[in-house]
Amino acid sequence: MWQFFHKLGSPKWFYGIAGRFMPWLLGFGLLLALAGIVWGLAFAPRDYLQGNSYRIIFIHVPTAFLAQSVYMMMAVAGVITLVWKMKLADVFVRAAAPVGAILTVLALFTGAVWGKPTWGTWWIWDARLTSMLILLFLYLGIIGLAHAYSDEKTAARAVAVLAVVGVVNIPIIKYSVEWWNTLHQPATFKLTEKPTMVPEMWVPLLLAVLGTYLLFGWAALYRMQTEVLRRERRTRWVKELIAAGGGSQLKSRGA
Amino acid sequence: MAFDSFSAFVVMGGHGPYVWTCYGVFFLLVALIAWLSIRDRRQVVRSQQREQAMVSSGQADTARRARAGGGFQRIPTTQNESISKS
Amino acid sequence: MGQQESMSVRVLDPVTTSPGLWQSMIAVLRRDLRLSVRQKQDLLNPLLFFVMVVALFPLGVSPESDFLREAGAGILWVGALLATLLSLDHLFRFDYEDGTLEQMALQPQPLFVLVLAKTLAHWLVTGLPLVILTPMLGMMLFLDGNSVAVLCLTLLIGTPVLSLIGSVGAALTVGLRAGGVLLSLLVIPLYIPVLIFGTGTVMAAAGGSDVSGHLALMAAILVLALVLAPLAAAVALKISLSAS
Amino acid sequence: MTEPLQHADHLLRAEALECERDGRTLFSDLSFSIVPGTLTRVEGPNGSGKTTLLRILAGLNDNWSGQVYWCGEPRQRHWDQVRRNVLYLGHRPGIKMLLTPLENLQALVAGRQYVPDNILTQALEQVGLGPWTQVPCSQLSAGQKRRVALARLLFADEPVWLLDEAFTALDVDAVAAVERLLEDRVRQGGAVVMTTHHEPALKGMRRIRLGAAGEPESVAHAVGEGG
Repeated sequence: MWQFFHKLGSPKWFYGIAGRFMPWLLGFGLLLALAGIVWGLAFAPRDYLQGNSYRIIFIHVPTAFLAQSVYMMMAVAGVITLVWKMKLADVFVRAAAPVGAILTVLALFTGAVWGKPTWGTWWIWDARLTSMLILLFLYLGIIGLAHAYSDEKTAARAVAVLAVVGVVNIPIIKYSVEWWNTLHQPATFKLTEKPTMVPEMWVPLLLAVLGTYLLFGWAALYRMQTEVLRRERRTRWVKELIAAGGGSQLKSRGA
Repeated sequence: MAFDSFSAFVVMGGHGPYVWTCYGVFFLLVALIAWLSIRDRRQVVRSQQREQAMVSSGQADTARRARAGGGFQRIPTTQNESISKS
Repeated sequence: MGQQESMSVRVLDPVTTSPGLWQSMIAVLRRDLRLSVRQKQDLLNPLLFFVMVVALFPLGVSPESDFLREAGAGILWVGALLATLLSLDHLFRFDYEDGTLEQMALQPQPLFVLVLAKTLAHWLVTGLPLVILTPMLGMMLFLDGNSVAVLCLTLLIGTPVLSLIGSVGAALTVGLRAGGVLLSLLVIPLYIPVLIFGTGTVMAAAGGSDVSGHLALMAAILVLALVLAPLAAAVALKISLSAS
Repeated sequence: MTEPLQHADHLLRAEALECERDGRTLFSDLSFSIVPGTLTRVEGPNGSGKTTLLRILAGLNDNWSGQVYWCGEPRQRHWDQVRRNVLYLGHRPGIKMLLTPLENLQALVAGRQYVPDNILTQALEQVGLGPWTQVPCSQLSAGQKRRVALARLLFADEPVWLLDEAFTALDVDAVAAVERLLEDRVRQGGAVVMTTHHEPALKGMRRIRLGAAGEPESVAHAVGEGG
């Protein structure tokens, strides 16, 4: 176990093992996500209440789920950075933060567009959307802090602290926003909260969710590899890798 | 297929614009993530190749100067001369 | 090497040879309060800012008593939040720049205890005056006596939370030259729950319901912040110091 | 451990220190020990990591690898003891412009050591600030501010002193006086590690030499058991 942990800390080992996983993540991710989306768009039955606009669910829910999970993962990586000083953990945070922010924007955007046919307005201060908006703020704070420090190690540890503080706050934020919502609005029709969802609807949704998680895994590993190359640029193995492969091999390993 | 025809699929009972905008933006931003990631990788690799090329062609001039500690010699400029004249 | 028999230097036991937690906290508190008193402008700026922000709402939105009564609690809370935010950047910056922070980090006491003392000093010179000003501004926004009382109570519990959470943000950005704006960006999302519970409590009180539960909830948040924020801020300060 | 220190006791020992900043190695494989009754000067050109090394020894800088021992045991097990026993004076020594020299000393010492006010006043008089004890430090010259910071050395009881550019802005007489103070301290068994711009006139000084940074072969070595 300890040896495994120690090995995980070695960037070179990580670079190799990530390269082996990535094609699988990319392949299965694309397969599942596209299957879920095509199934959801074209074959899943129409919702009797919302009509076809509900088909946005097949991207809204995966992006919203993933955006929240990525933040959690970043906080876990933050704890690992602070406690064990494992380099790869902060490499992950750096690699994942922009992706998480973009996913949050996507969840917000799809939620807003979905709101138009459902509520007749682009934006509604619904608990879910408001929480997503705050999550976006948290992401932007992390990205801002990460870029403010010129020194990578400092940036990594500062971001780790912020991610952990943020994750402690997330349940409080969620609870407070929900409470605020009931205070200001009578319970309205909520997105994605459906008592009965037929299998023809939730199976493609599940596929889409799984697919996007796998795709995120690919993106995270690829970006982590880049970050590792940048940080370890002075080591012999990176120099040899770049001299030998000339970059083309590096690229093909990812895409 | 939940739709009778392709045009019904596109229109989606009037909700077409909303659904297709969402999917469009989704694929756009996913492509953006991929493009950013690949661009970053290229930049890192290229800058590294450039550095290696520089090192191998023996341009470690700045390093040598740093090693010497600097002599603090004045650098002649035309501006200085014109100031001294006026 | 010279061989002296009379080497009088000894390794010191931190417990018996240095002052305890209380004394060191009081020393930090005293120094910070003394500095605030000597730098009166810094003391006044957040208060003036608070009054001005609050005055903008009647001017910018509507002076109608109905609107102001409805929005008053929110306006005062947002004003207090912004005023606190304004003063946060100075919380550790001067100490960082003149080396005091290094000396604090090297004291035998755990750093989070000293951070707690500093945060308390910050609250005493910004948060508490804001609470004291609130009744007057509340009257100007046509809040009734009961609402003003509840509002003051929520601010009394809430402003220390603002200082505590803010101390984490200030600690994270102290090493950055232009940390002020980033600090707001980091801290505002974390302020949202306090703001929601603070204004919500006042609204509940205005609606005639019992607010003891709400206040207990806010007190719980305060306790949580008291326990966790100084720890996080101390870790963040060590990171910032490590980079300088 | 309350017996008087022996020359053989290692107060601080660094093993295989390596520090990297902004992608370049400041020093690597640096090992040395700080024993009682010695004065060590950290030497090297600008940017070679002198200040960084002192900050690592003080425990302010975390961006390094290797091991530091305190009295023979890994330092991280005895943090409170290390903090109490190591005095660090950086080039920014924590002097507040709005406080008087006396208040500054009070605040700096409050958490470390029990020192009555009359000793503090005496120390300020000793460093030539007698007439200025009640004047805000903003009205003092740079050299006088430095004297406020150095007044701590007149009563500090820490066995290890880390002094970063302690002589900056001091006049010639003051420099000589501080050098005498350090020599006395060393004779009593104190250990002093410092960086200075000028070559101090101190007998038996040890040296830790850091190479110029930016060189790929930059290696630091601890030189000689001076004396």
